[in-house]
Amino acid sequence: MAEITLIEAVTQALAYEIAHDPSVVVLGEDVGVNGGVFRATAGLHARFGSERVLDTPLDETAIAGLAVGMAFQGMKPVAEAQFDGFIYPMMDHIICHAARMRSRTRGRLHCPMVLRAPWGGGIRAPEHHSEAPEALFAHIPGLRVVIPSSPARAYGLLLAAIRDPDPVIFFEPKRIYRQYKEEVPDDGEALPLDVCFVLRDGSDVTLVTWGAHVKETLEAADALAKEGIYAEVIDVATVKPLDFDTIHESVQKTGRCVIVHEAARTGGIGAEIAAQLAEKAMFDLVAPVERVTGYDTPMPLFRLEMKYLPSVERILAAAKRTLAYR
Amino acid sequence: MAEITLIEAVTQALAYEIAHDPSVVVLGEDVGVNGGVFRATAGLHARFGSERVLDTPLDETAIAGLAVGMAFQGMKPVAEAQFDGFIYPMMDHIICHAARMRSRTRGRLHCPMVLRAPWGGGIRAPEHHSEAPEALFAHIPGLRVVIPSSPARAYGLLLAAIRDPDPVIFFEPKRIYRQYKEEVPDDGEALPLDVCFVLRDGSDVTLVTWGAHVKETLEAADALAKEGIYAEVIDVATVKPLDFDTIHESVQKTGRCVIVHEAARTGGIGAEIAAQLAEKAMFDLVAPVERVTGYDTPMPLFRLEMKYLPSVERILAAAKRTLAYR
Amino acid sequence: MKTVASFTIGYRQVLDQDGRIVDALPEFARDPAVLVDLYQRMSFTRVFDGKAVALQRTGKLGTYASSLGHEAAHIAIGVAMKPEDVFCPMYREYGVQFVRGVKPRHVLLYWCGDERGNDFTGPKHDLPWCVPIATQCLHAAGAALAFKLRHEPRVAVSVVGDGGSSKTDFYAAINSAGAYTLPYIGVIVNNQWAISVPRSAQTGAETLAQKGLAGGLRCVQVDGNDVIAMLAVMQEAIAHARRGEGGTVVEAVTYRLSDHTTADDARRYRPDDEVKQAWDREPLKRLRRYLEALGVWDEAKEQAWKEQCGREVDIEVNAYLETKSQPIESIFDYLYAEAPHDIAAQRAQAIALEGRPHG
Amino acid sequence: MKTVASFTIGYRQVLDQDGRIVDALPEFARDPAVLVDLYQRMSFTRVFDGKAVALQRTGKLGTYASSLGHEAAHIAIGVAMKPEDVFCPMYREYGVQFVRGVKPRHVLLYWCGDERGNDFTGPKHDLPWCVPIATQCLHAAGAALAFKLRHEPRVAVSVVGDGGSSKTDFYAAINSAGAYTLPYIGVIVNNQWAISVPRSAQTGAETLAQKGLAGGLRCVQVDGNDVIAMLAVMQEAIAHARRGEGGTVVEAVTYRLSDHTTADDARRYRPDDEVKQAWDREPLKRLRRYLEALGVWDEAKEQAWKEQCGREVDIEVNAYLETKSQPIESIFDYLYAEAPHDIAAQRAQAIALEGRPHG
Ligand SMILES: Cc1ncc(C[n+]2csc(CCOP(=O)(O)OP(=O)(O)O)c2C)c(N)n1
Ligand SMILES: Cc1ncc(C[n+]2csc(CCOP(=O)(O)OP(=O)(O)O)c2C)c(N)n1
Ligand SMILES: [Mg+2]
Ligand SMILES: [Mg+2]
Repeated sequence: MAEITLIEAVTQALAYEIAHDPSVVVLGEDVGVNGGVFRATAGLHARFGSERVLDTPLDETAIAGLAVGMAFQGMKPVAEAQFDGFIYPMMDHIICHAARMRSRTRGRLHCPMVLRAPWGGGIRAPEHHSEAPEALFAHIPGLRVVIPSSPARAYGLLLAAIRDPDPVIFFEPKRIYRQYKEEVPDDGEALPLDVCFVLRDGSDVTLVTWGAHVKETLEAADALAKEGIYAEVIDVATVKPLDFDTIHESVQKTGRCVIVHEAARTGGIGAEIAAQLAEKAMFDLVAPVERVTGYDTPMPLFRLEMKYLPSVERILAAAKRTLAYR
Repeated sequence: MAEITLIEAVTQALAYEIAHDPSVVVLGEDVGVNGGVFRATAGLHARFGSERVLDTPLDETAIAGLAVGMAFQGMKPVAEAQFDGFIYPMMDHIICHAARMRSRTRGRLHCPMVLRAPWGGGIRAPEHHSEAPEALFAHIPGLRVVIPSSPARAYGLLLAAIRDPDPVIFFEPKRIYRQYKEEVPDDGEALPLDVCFVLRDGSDVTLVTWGAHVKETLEAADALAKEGIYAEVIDVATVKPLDFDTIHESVQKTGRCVIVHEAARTGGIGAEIAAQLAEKAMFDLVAPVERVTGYDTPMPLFRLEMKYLPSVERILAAAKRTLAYR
Repeated sequence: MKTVASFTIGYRQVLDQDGRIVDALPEFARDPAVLVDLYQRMSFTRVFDGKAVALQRTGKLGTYASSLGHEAAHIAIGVAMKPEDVFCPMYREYGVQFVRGVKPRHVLLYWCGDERGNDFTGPKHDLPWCVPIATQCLHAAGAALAFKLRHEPRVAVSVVGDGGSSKTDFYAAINSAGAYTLPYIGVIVNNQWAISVPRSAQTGAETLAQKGLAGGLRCVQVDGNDVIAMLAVMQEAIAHARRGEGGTVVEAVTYRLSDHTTADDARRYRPDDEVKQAWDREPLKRLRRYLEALGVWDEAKEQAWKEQCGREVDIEVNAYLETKSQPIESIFDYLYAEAPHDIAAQRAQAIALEGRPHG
Repeated sequence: MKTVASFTIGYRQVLDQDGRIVDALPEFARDPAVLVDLYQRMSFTRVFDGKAVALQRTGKLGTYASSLGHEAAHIAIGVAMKPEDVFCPMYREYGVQFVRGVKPRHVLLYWCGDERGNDFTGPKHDLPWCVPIATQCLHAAGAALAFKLRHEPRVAVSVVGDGGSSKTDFYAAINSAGAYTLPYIGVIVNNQWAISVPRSAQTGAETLAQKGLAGGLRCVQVDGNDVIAMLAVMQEAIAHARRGEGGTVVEAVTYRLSDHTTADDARRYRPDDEVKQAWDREPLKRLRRYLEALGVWDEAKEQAWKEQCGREVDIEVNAYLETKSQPIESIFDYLYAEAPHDIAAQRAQAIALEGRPHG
């Protein structure tokens, strides 16, 4: 069994599900012959043809609206926004229809669609190609929002997303699309869509993150370990519904929590996690909660993007601030 | 000087600014001869004509995009989304352009527009007419987001919003459009866009809210006072930028905080406030933070809407939970 | 300058406002029974509509969008479609829906703020009412795409208003239908007003039908008060689509004889004269005249039919009035196929607030 | 069936691909000096473009979108406009922008990920490059609306691609321009590809120009490789708009001779043959032939001009390469006219992380 990258795991999951479920259709700009601008759909058009892998005209509103229409009629569209920054025109159909159709019709109709998008910064891409809009979707009742951080989790969570009978927003951290390879058996095994993954056990501080920043967060944990400080590292993975219990259990143990995310701080997912800590873990915490996040500015053009994104250094500094409390 | 309602204060502010600044133009669906579906622009078309008060074709994308284009060219468009639930197709232009143009061009161009929308539930309106999407905008760097809760604040904050050289989202709590009247001198005096208003002093618990729920929150404070418990009530008013200092000061005094909002709980503005409390006020708090919010479901159709919205009873119960801690 | 493309937009009318046949009668219209059926359906819709407005005025219904004046367009759409086709309405096409089996009680439930109105009788695959203007057009195009990919001989029909035809979603539906040659029919029910904004302010286009040219679709304008022409146009468009030859934009020219909704007061913006003249063109009168001329309808039949409609509507109104509000937990119970843990606690809390034990 | 509207779409070509005049020469084209100027501008753009691609290939520039093959369309737009008009580009219209006074260094700065590229020389009211496809069309329409309301005799011009012409924003701009009779010209530079998606997959419409019919605009298709026809069409459209008579959709038919951007590999999806044939139609060669036939251009002039372009471009490249990165606080300093308190602390923190004292 070959080792594969995160993006290859995405392709593998798409291929598996197209092959096994005749209602699955992939659609988006350049997903066909070209195989996607990142190659996420490479080979799928050749293998499954133009009735399963559809290039769309260049209009995100249409992609979203068509996917919603297909989903109401029993297909499982897996639509792609070519980049995170082009997802905003899709929000109306996602918020007003995809997320509500089941509830609105008391279950008569539902919307089993997935909206995939490459997500996040750090690849020196042009403007609007490096955004982290997950909080905008996590606020919307009726959606699920998923961001994998490893090839195996990308495969298992994407399968779960496609099989889920409700709409799922699936963000793929493009900075780590090809960061490393691991063995991902093509066994069709899905992962649960409602749990956080504890990537590293620790007793002194809880580091919570998702997406590409799992890398920097694990590095920070390594650095702390060298100083004899043991950080627990949690990959949230599914940011909605949020598995707060796993985070809470960890904080009950460590008494400290640092949340790391790329998106702008104000109103990011970090706010919701910190809020739940303030509601449910006040007396477990020995130190104030820390958020290490993108700044409250748009993602700058790429010359400055690495200064915008949370660095190992910033994560370490925050962890140490929490450790100053006993 | 006549007493006026909140919606009349909106009209008064629009009229004042159209009369005093030739670059101000009001545009939206039915804002012209009809005077707006809520009468917010009543009389403006007759008084200022169709070059200052423009009916638009029925397309929110166009309204937002046209407003952005006008604003770049030195006008001050005050665009209207007819209801909160129709604002989503506007998000792309607001997020990708209005909020970023100054930063993107290093100040060469900027976007002095206001986007007004009637906001919130409780008037037995049809679907999509009763939403509270403020958190979606508050997460976006470059915007200001304002929600007045009285005629005087509606007047002063709307004037400030129109005069502000950057984009402002201005949500008008439609449930209290005509709730009561007060004297609002038409003196062109703006209010600051970056402060919370302390509506009632108290020492035992801080109640934080905005928009129409100021009413229920004040009622809860009244009920508490009858029991000898003194609640401080804060109207956030400008949810972005958030004046956390005022909230913090109050919590330093009371040690308890209950946040009340209509929007769904997960990822609402309440999360950001609670998060900042968890970061900066951990040792001031004697009780866990409480959020009394809409549920994590879409706003139901109106038969159930009052059960969705935070009630005085729910606010009271939450306040009392915090008071159980000493 | 060389000409590289040329187009014409045709206008279809068979029965003029005075009840005269002014163009070739379509085959179906040679059968008076068919015409009587169309008339009766239109009449039923109007009786229902009057009753719904009355319920609203007496506080027994929320804001309601009347279909007064749109009966011909609506009934023709309903009759032209097969049950397996998908209908994607805006919010006032009760006529279409009654033909398809939706019961009036569901219309009323919806407008009294109860989601169960959307779980209506009739084709389970039809979309519910759609408030965000024109978004349903893209859903119809998506449904049509599903039919095409599954090789099903079904079509999807959406309705928008003249106002809705300005909305980007409608253009996107046209673009998609053209690009994929979809079995999609985009009907514009042009009733001349979008709340207070007149047709002339929506667009600089001479006709709304021609918007279809932007996507290479067939385009037809039709007298939307003439149920015969309207049905003929719909049948042709649907047949064309079912043959796999692509979509059509149909502009049905009619008039909104009512206020926009019961929350609106059209006298603020609309000349009385215009409304008065529009009544001369309304769809029922002309067909009744024609049927009377054919000798298949008369005042006695009219009275009997109206009474029958009244009785049927009353049964529905009563069923509606007897429908109790849903319990609060219903807002959680249909949100996801399986409720995630984060809403379970909220559900319990909501029930507890009612003082009921939760389960 | 009565015809209620009819339309034709014309195609304009003056200079064919072999450098022959095939239609009446517009007045301006009788002056060889004008044509030489157009040629030189096109040539400069191409020299710049080659240099930019080379910079990217050698790691001195980020992803870059080439303008190879689009020179005639771009230069004609630039020359037809007045400085006070507003230009709303997508991302590869350097030719237009050079005419308007934008310096190559700013193009390069932008593509190396530096916002200062958007603070370019040239008309301060022009929009910067716009990545979210077609959104600029609505901004152009909004600018045009501002001009109309202020009674200024200015026009706004946007460019989209064939792909971008599918996007809802473009339709919304057409709808707005028609509804308000705006001085707006929506140019579609149809280069046959939207990354890997061919023109044929974007729409079922015979021409892209006809999309303007959806809003009642003038519509023209033009050989976008023929700078003479293109300039004539732009001049007419702009004059029409400036007279207050409304907008035009111009479809400039051309070909993308390069990859989509330097991050793309068009060989994956595009037949070599097609590209080879497109080179026969490219815009510079035909005009050079014509100028040579007129006796106003020759190989020596060509060499001299190219060298001059090379020198000018080198100066710009050097200026670009010498431009140091902005300090991190720049991301805060232009976000609002006055920084709200919530970002002040973050600004200080960002500076502190660099070990610099903040101010
Ligand atoms: C996206 C959106 N914007 C605004 C509204 C508010 N609104 C409801 S109906 C209407 C006018 C619709 O006019 P038209 O499309 O002509 O249909 P009609 O009601 O005349 O049948 C408006 C503006 C809405 N429902 N959705
Ligand atoms: C809204 C949006 N969606 C997707 C993209 C990604 N994208 C960049 S260029 C492009 C193709 C554009 O094709 P076309 O409009 O024909 O212009 P061309 O590049 O051919 O000049 C795409 C899909 C984008 N920039 N914006
Ligand atoms: Mg209408
Ligand atoms: Mg192109």
